Amino acid sequence: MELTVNWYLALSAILFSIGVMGVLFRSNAIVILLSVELMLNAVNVSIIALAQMMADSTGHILVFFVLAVAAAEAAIGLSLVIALFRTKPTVDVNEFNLLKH
Amino acid sequence: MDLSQAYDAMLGDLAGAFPLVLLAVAGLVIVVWDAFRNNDPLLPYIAGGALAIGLVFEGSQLASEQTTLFYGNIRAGGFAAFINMVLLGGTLLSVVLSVPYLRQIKHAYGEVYALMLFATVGMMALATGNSLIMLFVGLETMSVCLYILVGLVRKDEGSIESAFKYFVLGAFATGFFLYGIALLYGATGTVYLHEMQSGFAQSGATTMFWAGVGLLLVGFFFKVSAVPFHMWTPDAYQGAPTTLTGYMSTTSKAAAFTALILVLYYALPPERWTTVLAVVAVLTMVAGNVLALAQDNVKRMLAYSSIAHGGYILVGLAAGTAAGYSGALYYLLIYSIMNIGAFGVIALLEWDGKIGREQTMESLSGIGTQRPFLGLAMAVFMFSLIGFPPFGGFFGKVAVFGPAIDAGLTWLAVIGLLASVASAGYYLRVVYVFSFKSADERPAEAPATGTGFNVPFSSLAVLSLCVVLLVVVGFIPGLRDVTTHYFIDMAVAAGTL
Amino acid sequence: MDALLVRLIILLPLAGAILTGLVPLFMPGLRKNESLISTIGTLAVAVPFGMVVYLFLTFDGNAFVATFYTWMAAGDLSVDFAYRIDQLSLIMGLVVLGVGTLIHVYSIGYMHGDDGFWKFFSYLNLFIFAMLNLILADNLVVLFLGWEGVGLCSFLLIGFWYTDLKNSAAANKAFIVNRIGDFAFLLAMFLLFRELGGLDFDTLLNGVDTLSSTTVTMAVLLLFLAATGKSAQIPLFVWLPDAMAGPTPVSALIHAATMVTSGLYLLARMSDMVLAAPGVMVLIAIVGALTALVAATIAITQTDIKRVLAYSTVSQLGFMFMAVGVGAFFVAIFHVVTHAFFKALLFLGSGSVIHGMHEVEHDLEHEGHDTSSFDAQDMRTMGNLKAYMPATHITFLIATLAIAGIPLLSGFFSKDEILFMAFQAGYNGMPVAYAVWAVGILTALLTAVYMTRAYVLTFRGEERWPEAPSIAPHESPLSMTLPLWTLAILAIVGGYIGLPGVIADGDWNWIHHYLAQDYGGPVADLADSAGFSLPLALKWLLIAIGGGVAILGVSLAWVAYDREGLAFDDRLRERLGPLYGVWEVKYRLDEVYDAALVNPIRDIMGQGFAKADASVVDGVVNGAARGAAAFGRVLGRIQTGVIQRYAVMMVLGVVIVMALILFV
Amino acid sequence: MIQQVLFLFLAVVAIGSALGAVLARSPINSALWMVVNLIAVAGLYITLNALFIGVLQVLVYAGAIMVPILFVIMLLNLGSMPAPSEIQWKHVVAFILGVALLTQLAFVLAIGLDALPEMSVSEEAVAASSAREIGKMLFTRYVLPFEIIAILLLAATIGAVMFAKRKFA
Repeated sequence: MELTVNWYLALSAILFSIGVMGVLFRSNAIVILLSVELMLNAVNVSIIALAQMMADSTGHILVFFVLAVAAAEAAIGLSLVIALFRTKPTVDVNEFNLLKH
Repeated sequence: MDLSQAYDAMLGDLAGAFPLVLLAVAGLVIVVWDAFRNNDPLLPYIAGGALAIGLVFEGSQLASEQTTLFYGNIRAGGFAAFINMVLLGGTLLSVVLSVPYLRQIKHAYGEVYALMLFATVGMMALATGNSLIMLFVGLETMSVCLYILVGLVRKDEGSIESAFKYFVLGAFATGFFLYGIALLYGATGTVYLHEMQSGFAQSGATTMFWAGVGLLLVGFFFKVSAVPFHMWTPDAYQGAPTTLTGYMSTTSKAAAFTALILVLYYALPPERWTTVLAVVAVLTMVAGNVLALAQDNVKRMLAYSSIAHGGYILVGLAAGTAAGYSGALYYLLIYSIMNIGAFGVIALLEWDGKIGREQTMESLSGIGTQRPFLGLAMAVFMFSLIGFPPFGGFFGKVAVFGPAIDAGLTWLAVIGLLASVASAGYYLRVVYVFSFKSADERPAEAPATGTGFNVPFSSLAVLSLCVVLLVVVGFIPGLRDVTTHYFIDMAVAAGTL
Repeated sequence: MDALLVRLIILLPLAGAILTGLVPLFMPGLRKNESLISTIGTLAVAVPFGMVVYLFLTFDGNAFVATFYTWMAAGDLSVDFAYRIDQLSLIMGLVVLGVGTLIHVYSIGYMHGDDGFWKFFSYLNLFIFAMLNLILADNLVVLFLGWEGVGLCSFLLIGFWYTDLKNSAAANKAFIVNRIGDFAFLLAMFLLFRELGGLDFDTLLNGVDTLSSTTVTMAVLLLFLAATGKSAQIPLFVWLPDAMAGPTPVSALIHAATMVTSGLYLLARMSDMVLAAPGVMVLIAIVGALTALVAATIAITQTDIKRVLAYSTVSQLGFMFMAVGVGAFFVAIFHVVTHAFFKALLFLGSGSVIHGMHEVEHDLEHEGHDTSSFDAQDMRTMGNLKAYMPATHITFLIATLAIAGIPLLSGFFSKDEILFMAFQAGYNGMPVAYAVWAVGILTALLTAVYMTRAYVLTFRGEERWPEAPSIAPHESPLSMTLPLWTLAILAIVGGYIGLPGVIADGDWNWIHHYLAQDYGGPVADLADSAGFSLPLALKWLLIAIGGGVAILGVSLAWVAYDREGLAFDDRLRERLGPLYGVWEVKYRLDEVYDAALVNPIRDIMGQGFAKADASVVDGVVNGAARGAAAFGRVLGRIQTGVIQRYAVMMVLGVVIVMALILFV
Repeated sequence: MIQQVLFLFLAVVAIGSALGAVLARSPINSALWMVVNLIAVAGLYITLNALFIGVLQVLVYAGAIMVPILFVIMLLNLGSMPAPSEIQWKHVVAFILGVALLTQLAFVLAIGLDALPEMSVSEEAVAASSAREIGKMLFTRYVLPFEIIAILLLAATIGAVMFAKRKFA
């Protein structure tokens, strides 16, 4: 069986779905952050596979930017977790429901 | 490609994208200045000055032809000038309103103004971007700055919580948005909006293309808080400092909607997505209004109402015609004025950062008789939000519902009209509580409401400007036409620019 | 020159509103300067009135359009700020500005000493401005602006004394009920624009022939629905009686003489199109007749003098819709004119009475009486006021006789013309018109009865307030009685502009000739009605019946109530039994609306309802709003504040969006 | 042949470590699984001949992002979350939705990719993914987004300082 770009895309879809499930299931704020990173990472696999298929460097540029964005989001997310932890010593997102209805 | 030649060409591009560059530089100046003289009261003036200069520049570009700069990454002139004016103007008004408010709640950090400028840079990149890369980068720059601004009042747990929710869900939505970009890139072989239709026709990867469109739409729906992607909106709006709520509820929505319009207009063949947009528009209008009716908290009520207004704009987009798109742009302009004004009034009725989160409607009983100007201004904003002529909101609604009917979506426009009839219920309640009730009727257990702090002249001027604009905006001859000619030739849109 | 005059006519009231409103808002020192404010406010209406009189006198029969500027020209749509001067708009302009001027003068006395004096004049000026936009507009868009503008002013003025909770509720109710009509108006506009590509009246009315009959029917139906909202017809009339919470001059100007007739004006303006939808016209006639009857029966049982007049207004508007339904548009306008005179007079008279009764209340309080249950508007506490308020008495009597249709007074001519037209429409092959005519005759009888009842209970008999006659009301000041006398004269002679067709073969029916299309005016005329096909004897008989029932009704009620006073109400209640009961509770319409719309919603939504704010809007509107709010609260439960629930909703959204885009 | 084997191996590792990251009770274990995943994905890039991005992945992701995350976990001294005592309805709903999403994506891949050519990394592709080519593109064609990304990172830094600092003035 020939190795085609579809394999990579399928793998990417699976990783992406695992990331989505992580956000939906885990109530630990840090694990949620990790799951979001996993989603971005999964998309990168797709982009690179497609870019290599088309021999186009645009995809690589896109992935480069995604990496930068992921880093920025990680920084913001972590600092927010620290700030949250100060208001209430937990990282369980279910505990933070002051604003509702 | 010779690099030195490339850089020569870029100098010209820099001049074309002058406001973008100016804001970025002004933001950097503020950051550096703030490092040496912490929270210098001069900082907002730098921000305001840069915004005003940018506004004037874009005004001069309004009549010029639309071009692209930086290798087709971004648009300038014409269409871009219009939306940039909305963004710059909205930011300018918000900055002026924020200065006394942030001082009052003791969070007048210099960084705030730098972040607002950076967010505006992101919005402009998003609203005028012509490649998916530009859209992604702009969207993220805007979002990251807004996450920070929402959580500005760190000592209040509600504020930090709202920032965290906004951040997590925003990052989650980014994942989908990015997946959409990846699939579109794969299906068309390009990231440039104007090349997508022809790229799609060449590759023939239909399913992949439409899946990409769907995921991309999801990302946009999140940013414009369309139902069911709206859940973050009331929480984030409620927790954010009030003037910044006004800022993010208007400019960020305007930028996201404009980008969505560009994508729909240039990149997508007009089929399939009409249903999606129509369904989401209905959900958004109904849920937004119904949820607003049930609200007692003023800020939350306005948050739901802004969701509903996103629904009205989606009606214009669902029409999928030039008139619909230009109507949506026109609506964005008017919506920005109304909402900045309404949140501005609410901000002036608070005296510390926490009160906005808890202030109920009843606790503001009779405030309009104690503060006649604020009462009058609020009444104008509310009537305009209802869509009541002769205020601007009415003309905005006509501009989006009319094209929908022309495009055969009469049922959608009828639902929209009914929804805006229903919205009178909660908007009038504000007018009623503010002006028709007396201060004695405030509930005893409500947080003690003063009469707010003394209104500085600058805030008065901004609110007056908003009121005057709303009264006259519908009557300015030709204003409605400005947006229409950007979308004249639908047929040649693809491939040419 | 004329175009300049039109500009001034439109803009002067606006300038007045700004001067009396915004300036005192920012300069509180001016607020108490009543003479300055009233002078500006009144002149801002009186001067345009003079200009309209000039235009009217020099009008040469050719309609002209004064364009201010082109407002939007987006794509196909081109809308100008244009105003049209023709026979119809001149007549309406004369009425609005004439009655408006008188009511401004009246308000100087009536509102004297009120804290919101300046606001009141500002709102009144603003109202006149909006009303002028409505009646002078050359296209539906500007007309709609005026239409909404008068709604806004109505809202502001009903809720004027906002310290009283009930008033605010009434204001909200009026506003929201009217939104339903406005919504129909907008749809009609969109529809017509899509079919005809323009919204100015020339385009609309010349294009009627090119439209399919379905389109015309839809458009006219929507316009009629809009008219039922503004002109308080079934099913949207519930707001008007509640609107009486506003100050009395407002009731006279807005809720009797001008704003509520704008629905009629709209249909008369679009008369060519209305004629092209015969099915809808039958509906209009039936709705008009039913409204007239229902409101008249309710009016018999009311004890609040302003509510009697309010139901009477609804009933008279029903008469006008009957006229429209049988294609006699000019008669509808004719009745608008005469009704403006006598109904404004009645309201101003009742205002004068209330003014006097407030004086009584004040004196009683001074004497140490408990006045918490004293109601200055309740006819049961009045009686024999003719002894204390002679001018008010005489003018009120004139108005009563005029509205009752006593021959040779204005109401007789216009009402008789409506009944005649209805009968003739039946004669010309519209069977339902006979029924309409019969209902009209019955209603005319009831009108004579309830108006005489109101007059007798108020002005004759004996004093029924405590401590009479040592404490007594006094006649109102000149600024109030002067408008009364002026209107009284108009109520007597106003009918002579439309003498019935039996005289000189209709040649002396001036208003018919002036307005109707066959004679050059803008209001369409049924083609076959020009022939006056009825035999002459039958025409005289109809007039005799019309005049007869009026005289009969007045004399019966006069004798009965003069002899027995309030006790006769009880006799009526006994005699009529359950029927009277139904009238007394206003057919339980508010309750029916509650039961049909509100309660089911409430039952479904379950809990949370009781907590809702009970004071926002009452009745139907309130219920619907609360139902929706309860629904919102249910929806709001999804908003749990927990991030993961939100994320689940988002993924649900993603799945739906993807499914829609991939598989639909 | 070797390529297929390598891909399958890396794919299994990536999926396994992703599951591990999502399912691990302790956040530390989650983070470590995540590192494994990121390195496996870097390996996948290398099987695609995208060397530059592969290196970047290890440097930026596994290095610069994961280290602070581990730092924070240890700073806050987070222990394991208690195992959920019972299955909640929201988990069922979430699971169904996740599966639905995956099905849709699978559908897209199954139906939509027929038109795409088979994988064969050409010389052109290797050239296009070189550091040289990417750098050139970054500083000419995509210089504007590149500069805006710089602003984004600056803003993120300010934000991180603002939130994490104990007292901010």
